[in-house]
Amino acid sequence: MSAQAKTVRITYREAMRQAIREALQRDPRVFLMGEDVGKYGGCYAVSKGLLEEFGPERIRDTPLSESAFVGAGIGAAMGGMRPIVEIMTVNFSLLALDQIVNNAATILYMSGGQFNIPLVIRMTTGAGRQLAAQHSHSLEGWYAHIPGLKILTPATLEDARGMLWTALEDPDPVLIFENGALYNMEGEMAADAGAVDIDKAAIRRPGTDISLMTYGGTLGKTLEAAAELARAGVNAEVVDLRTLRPLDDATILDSVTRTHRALIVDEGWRSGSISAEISARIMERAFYELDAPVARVCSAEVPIPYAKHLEDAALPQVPAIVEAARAMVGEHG
Amino acid sequence: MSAQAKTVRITYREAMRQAIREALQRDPRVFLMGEDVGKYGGCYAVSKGLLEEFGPERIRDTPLSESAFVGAGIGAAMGGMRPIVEIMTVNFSLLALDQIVNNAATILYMSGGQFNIPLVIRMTTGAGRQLAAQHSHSLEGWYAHIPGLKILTPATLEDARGMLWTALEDPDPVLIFENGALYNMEGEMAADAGAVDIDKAAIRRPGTDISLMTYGGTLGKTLEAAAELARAGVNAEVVDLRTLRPLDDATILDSVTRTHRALIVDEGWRSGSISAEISARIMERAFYELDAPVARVCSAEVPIPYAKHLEDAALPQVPAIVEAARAMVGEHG
Amino acid sequence: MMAATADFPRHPSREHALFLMREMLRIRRFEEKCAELYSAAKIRGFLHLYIGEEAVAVGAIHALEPDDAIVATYREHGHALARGIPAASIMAELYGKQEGCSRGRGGSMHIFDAATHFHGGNAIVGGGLPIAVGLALAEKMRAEPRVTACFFGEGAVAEGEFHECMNLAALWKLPVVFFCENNLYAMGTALKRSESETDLCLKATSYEMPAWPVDGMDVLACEEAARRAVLAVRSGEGPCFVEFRTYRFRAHSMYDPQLYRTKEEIEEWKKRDPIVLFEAFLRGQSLFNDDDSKRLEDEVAAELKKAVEFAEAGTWEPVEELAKFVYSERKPG
Amino acid sequence: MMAATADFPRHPSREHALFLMREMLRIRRFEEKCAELYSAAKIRGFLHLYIGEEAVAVGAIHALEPDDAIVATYREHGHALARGIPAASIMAELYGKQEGCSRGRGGSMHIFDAATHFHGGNAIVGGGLPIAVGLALAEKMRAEPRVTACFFGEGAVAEGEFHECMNLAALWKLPVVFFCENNLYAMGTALKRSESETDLCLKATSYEMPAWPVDGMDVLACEEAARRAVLAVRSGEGPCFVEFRTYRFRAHSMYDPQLYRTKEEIEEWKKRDPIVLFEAFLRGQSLFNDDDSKRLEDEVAAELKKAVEFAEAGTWEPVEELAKFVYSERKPG
Ligand SMILES: Cc1ncc(C[n+]2csc(CCOP(=O)(O)OP(=O)(O)O)c2C)c(N)n1
Ligand SMILES: Cc1ncc(C[n+]2csc(CCOP(=O)(O)OP(=O)(O)O)c2C)c(N)n1
Ligand SMILES: [Mg+2]
Ligand SMILES: [Mg+2]
Repeated sequence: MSAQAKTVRITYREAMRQAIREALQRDPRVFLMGEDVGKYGGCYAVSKGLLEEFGPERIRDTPLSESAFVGAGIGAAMGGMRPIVEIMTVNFSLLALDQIVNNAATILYMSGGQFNIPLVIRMTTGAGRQLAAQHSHSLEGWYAHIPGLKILTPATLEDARGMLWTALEDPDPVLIFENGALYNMEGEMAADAGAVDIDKAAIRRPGTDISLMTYGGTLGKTLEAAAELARAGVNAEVVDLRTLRPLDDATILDSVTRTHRALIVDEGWRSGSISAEISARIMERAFYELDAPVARVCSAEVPIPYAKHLEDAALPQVPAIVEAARAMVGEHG
Repeated sequence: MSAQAKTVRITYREAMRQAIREALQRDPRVFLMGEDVGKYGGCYAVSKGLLEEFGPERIRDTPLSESAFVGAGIGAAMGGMRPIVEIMTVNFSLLALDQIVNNAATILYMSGGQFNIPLVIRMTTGAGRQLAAQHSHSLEGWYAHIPGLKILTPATLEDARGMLWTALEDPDPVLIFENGALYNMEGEMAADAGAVDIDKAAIRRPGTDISLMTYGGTLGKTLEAAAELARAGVNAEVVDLRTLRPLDDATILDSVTRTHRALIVDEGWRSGSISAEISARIMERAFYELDAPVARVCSAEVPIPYAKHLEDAALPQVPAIVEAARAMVGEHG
Repeated sequence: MMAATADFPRHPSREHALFLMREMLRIRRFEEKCAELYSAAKIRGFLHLYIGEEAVAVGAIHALEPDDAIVATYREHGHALARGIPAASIMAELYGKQEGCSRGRGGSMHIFDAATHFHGGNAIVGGGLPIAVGLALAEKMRAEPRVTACFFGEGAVAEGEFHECMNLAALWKLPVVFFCENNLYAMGTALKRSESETDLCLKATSYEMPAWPVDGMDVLACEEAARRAVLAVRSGEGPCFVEFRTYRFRAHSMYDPQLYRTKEEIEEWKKRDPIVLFEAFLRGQSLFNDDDSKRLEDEVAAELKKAVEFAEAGTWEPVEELAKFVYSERKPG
Repeated sequence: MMAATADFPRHPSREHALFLMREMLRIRRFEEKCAELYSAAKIRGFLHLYIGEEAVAVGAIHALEPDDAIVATYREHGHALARGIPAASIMAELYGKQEGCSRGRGGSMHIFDAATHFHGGNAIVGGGLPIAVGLALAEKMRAEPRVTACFFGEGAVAEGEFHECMNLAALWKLPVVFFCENNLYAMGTALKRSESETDLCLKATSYEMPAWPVDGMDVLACEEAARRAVLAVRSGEGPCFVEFRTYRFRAHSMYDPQLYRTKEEIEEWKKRDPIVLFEAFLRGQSLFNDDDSKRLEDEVAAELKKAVEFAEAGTWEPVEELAKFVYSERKPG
C-alpha cells in the first residue's frame, strides 16, 4: 500500500469533527457557535473535546435562541469572522428562518454587492431514529429553493471531512445538512483526506441502464438497491447530488442522457421536493432522451411518526427503490 | 338580467373584506387577529371598518410578535374558536414558521387524531410593488411542501369572496395567500357570491392547443398571454390551480391529456417551485400524452430588487409566457 | 419576592398526604421502569426522565380543575400521569402501540389526551407557550372559568417565543399560568451560562406579571404556590408566573454523559429528593409509616405491571394507516 | 431611572451647535423632498419618513467613531445622512438608479454603505438586532475597540428576536449599543396597546443591561445620552440600552390615513419639534441668528438640489445584470 493510499477507519461523526478542528486550527477567524456545542460536547457528540482544545471564545455555547445566534453568525460573518453555526436539528432551524432567508440570503443582493456573508450553518436532518414529527424532517431540499444560499448534503466520509473547508472558503452563506442516521457510519477514508469541491455531483457507481439520483441519508440505501438490481441484471448508475443548490445540471443530464432513465430517491416529502425539481429539469432539457418517465421514491407525506414500523414505512427503503427501478427498466427495457 | 345574474362592481380587497365580515357575522367563534388589523384598518386596508363593527375582542390588534400570535391562533383553534390570523406579508411569516410547520401541521397527526386545528392564516404575497427583497417573495408554493397544511391562492374576485368561508369550515389549518398586486383589481362579481369549493382547479379559459397552468398573481398575465396567443392562432387553455396543496391532479392531468402541452406560470422562484412539482407529476402520469416537454415561466432566482425595471425583469411577464407557449406549439405543432 | 410557602399551614390531611405521596411515587417508579425498558429497546427515540422533579408536576397539576387545559414539554410523563392519563395508555405510547394515547405516533415527547385536556408534550423548546396562550384566549373569549397551565423549562426563557407569549398573555390578561420548571440546566447549559440575569421572576415582572419562586423539591410548597397562582388567574386578574426551583437527577436524555456537572452536585441535590423529603416530613408528623410505604409501593407496582402488560399486549397500527390523520377525516362538531 | 441630561452642561460651542443644526436640517429637507418626489412617482415602494425624529439620529450617530458600525431599520434615511453617506447616493438609491448606494436594488428600506460601515436598513422589524449582535461579537473576538450601534423602533421590543438579542449581548458583554427610537407607535399600534409594561428600560434591566430614557426631541440630550452609552460600551462593560422618547410627525408610510391618533396629539408634539426647540434654545444663548438660518438653509438646499440632479442623471442598471450579486463574484480577501 503506497503512502497516498493509506487509509484510516473513521466514523462520519469523527470525520466531521476533524473538519471542524482543522478549520479552527487553520483560520483564527473561524469559530463554532450553537446550543451545547461546548460543555455538553454537541448534541450528537460531533464537537466533543473542542471546547477543551480551543476554549469558550471559539467554541461558543449559546442560550436557546436560534434566531439570535444564527443572526449573530450573519453579523459576525459580515464583520470579518468565519462562523460555523450549529443548529441541533433542522426543525429548530425554522425558528431562525427569518434570519436565514430574509437576511443571509438577501444582504449581498440588497446591498448591491457590498456586503457578503461568509457564514456556514450546519444542522442535523433526517429521520430513522424514532424521534417523531418535531425532530425528523428532511428540509434540505426545501431550503434549496432559496436563492442566495448554497446547500450541501455530505453523504460520505470524504464529504463529511472535506466539504466544510470549502464551505468556509465560500464568500456566501452555505448550509450543511448532516443526516443524523449517518453519524455512526464507519468506514475507510484516506488518511490525508481534505477539502473537496462542492460544485459537482459524484457518480458513486457507474452504470448503464438507469440513473438513480440521490443525496445525503439515502445514498447508502440507493447503493444497496443498485447492488440488488445488479444481481437482477440491471446495471444502475448512482449519482450522489452532494449539493442541492446549485444543482449540478451537467452531471445529472449527462447521466440520464447515457442511461435514458432516471429515478430520484429523496428523503424529503414528495410534493415540492428537490426530486420534483430534478424531474422538471430533465423534462426540460433531456425529454427526448428518456426511455421512461422520470420517477421518484420519496418520503410519505406525513409528519414522521414515532412507531418504528410506521417510520420505516414513511421513508424511502431499498425494496421500494428496487421495485421502482425494475418497473422503469421493464417498461421499455 | 335575472335576479341571480345580478352583479356588483367590486375590488378584490373589498371582496376579501366582505368575506371576513360575513364570517364574523355567521359564527361567533370567528375572530380576526394580527398586526394593525384594527385601529389602523389593516396594512392593506382589507379589514377597514371591522373594528368599529365587531369591537376589539373580535378584531384583535396584536403586538409585533408573529410567532406568539400565530401560535395563539393554533391554541385558540384547538380550544374551539375559529381564528383568522393575518400576517402582513409572507416574508414575516418566516418568524412564525416554527408554529406553522412544527405545530399547526403536526398536532393532529402527533396526537393520533385527537386534536385538529381549524385555523385560517391569511397573508399577502408576491411582488410588483417595488417593495424589494424583504417584502416581495412568493412562498405559497414553498409552503405547499408541508403535509398537514392546505394552501389556497385566490386569484379572482369570486375566490377572494368565497374561499374564506370554506377554509373556516375546514377542520385543518388552511393558509390563504393574497397576492398584493390583486387588492386593487376591480370587476363584476355576482351580488350573491358566496362560499366556493377549495378542492378543484378551475379552467378559466378553455382551449385545445396548450394548457397554461398558473395561480394567484399571475392568472391575469396568463389570461392576457392566452388572448395574445389566440390572436396568433394558438388556442390556449388556462388552468387556475386555486389550491396548491392538495393539488387537483385530475384537472391538471385532464387538461394536459387534451392539449398535450403544458406550460406552468409561477411567480415563485423556479428551482423547487410548485411548477416543478406539477411538471414532475405530469412526467409521472401523462408522459406519453406529451407532444412537447412541459415548460415553466417563473420568477428569476433573485431576491426581488427595488428598481422597477429590474423587478419587472425578475417576474413572469406576458411576452415571456407568449414566447414560451409559441416555442412549444411550434416545436411539434 | 417571598417564597410562596410562608403563610401556608403545612398540615395536610393524612388522606391528602398519602395522595400526594402516591402520585409522586407513581411517577418515580414509572420513570425508573422507562429507563429499564429503554435499555431493553422496548422504548426508543428520545426519552427525557423527570426523576427528581416529581413534586412540581404533582403539586401544580393537583391545583387545577379537571376542565383546565395543560400544555407540557418533551419531559412530560410526570405531568401526564399526574393529570390522570392512564399509565397503561402512556406506556403503550412509549412502546409505539396503537393503544397508546397518541396511537404510537407521538412517542415519549408527544403525549396527548383530549379526555383530560392534555394538549401535548411539545418537543420544540418554547413551542408550547403560544399554544397555551391561544387556549387561554379561547377560554377568555368564551368567558369560561377555565385556566390553561403551561409547563416549560428555564431554558425556554431565552427563546423569543417565551417573551412574545409573556407579553401577549399579560397584555390581554389571559387565564394562563406559566409554570417554569427551573432545574438549572438546559441539556448541558447551566442557567448562569445562558442568561445574563438569572432571576427568572424578573423576566415575568418586566411584563407586569405577578411572579414568584418556590422550592420545587417540597411538594406542599409546590401545591400551595400553584393553588395561589391558579386562583389568581381564574379570578380574571390575568396570567401568573411560578418558578419551581428543582433539579433533574438523571441525564437530560438517554444519550447524555453529563460532562457539564459534577457527581457531587447531583448527590447534593439528591439529599433534597422530593419523595424522601416528603416522607421524612410526614413521618415527623406521624402521618406516614412503614405500612403506608409498603402499601403505596405495592399499589404503584401493581399499576405499573398492568401498564407494561397492556403495552406489551398492544398492537401495531397497520402501515396502511400511515397517512391517517395528516388531515381530519370529518368536519369537526 | 434618571434622565440622562441631568448633569450635562448644555453649552455647546457655536461650531458644534451649527453642525448639529445643519445635520438635522439636512434630514428634514431631504425627507420633505422625498415626500414630494414620492407624489411625483420618482420614488416608489414603501417610504417611511423620519421627520420629527431627527434629533435622535443626529445626536446618536455623532457620538460614534467613523469605524463603528451601524444597523438601522426601514426608516433610515436620517441615519444614513447623519452617518455621512452622500445625499446624492441615497437619493439615487430612492430613484432605483445604479448610482445609488445599493445600486438601486435596495430602495428606501435597504440603504447600505460599506465605506461608512452602514450595515443596512432592515425591513423586518427586529431583524437587524441579531446582525448588530454579530458585528459586535466579531469586534469583541478581534479585540477591536469598535462599537456597533443598533437602531430600532419601540415596536420591535415585542418581537422575540429583540429579547434573544438583549440576552446574548448582555451575557457575552458585547460592544453593542441598543438605540431604541420610541415614537409611541408601531404603524397604528400605540405602545400601550402592544406592551403590558410600557417602561422599555425595564426590559433591558431584566437582562442586567444598563438602560436609560432620554428626551428624543432634545438633540443635546440625545447626543449626551448616546455618548455616555457609547463610552460605557467601548470601555468593555458590555451593552447599553438607550430609549429615545420621540414622535414621528408624518404618517407611518405613504399609505397611512392615520386613523389611530388625533390631529391634536400630533400638533401637541409638533410644539416640541426638535429643530424648532434647538433653534429657540440656541437663539436664547445667542448662538444662532437669522443669518445662520438663511445660510444653513441655503447650504442644505444646494446639497439637496445636487442630490436630486445626481439621481435624475443616474442610469438604470442593465437588466442583463439582474442576477448579479445573488452570489459573490469573487472570493473575499
Ligand atoms: C427550539 C429548540 N432548540 C433546541 C432543542 C433541543 N433541546 C431539547 S431539550 C433542550 C433543553 C431545554 O432545557 P429546559 O427548557 O431547561 O428544559 P429541561 O430539559 O431542563 O426540562 C434542548 C436544547 C429543542 N428541542 N428545541
Ligand atoms: C416582522 C415584521 N412584522 C411586521 C412588519 C410591518 N411593519 C413595518 S414597520 C412596522 C411598525 C414598526 O414600529 P416601530 O418598531 O415602533 O418602528 P417605527 O416604524 O415606529 O419607526 C410594522 C408593523 C415588518 N416590517 N416586520
Ligand atoms: Mg432545565
Ligand atoms: Mg415606533
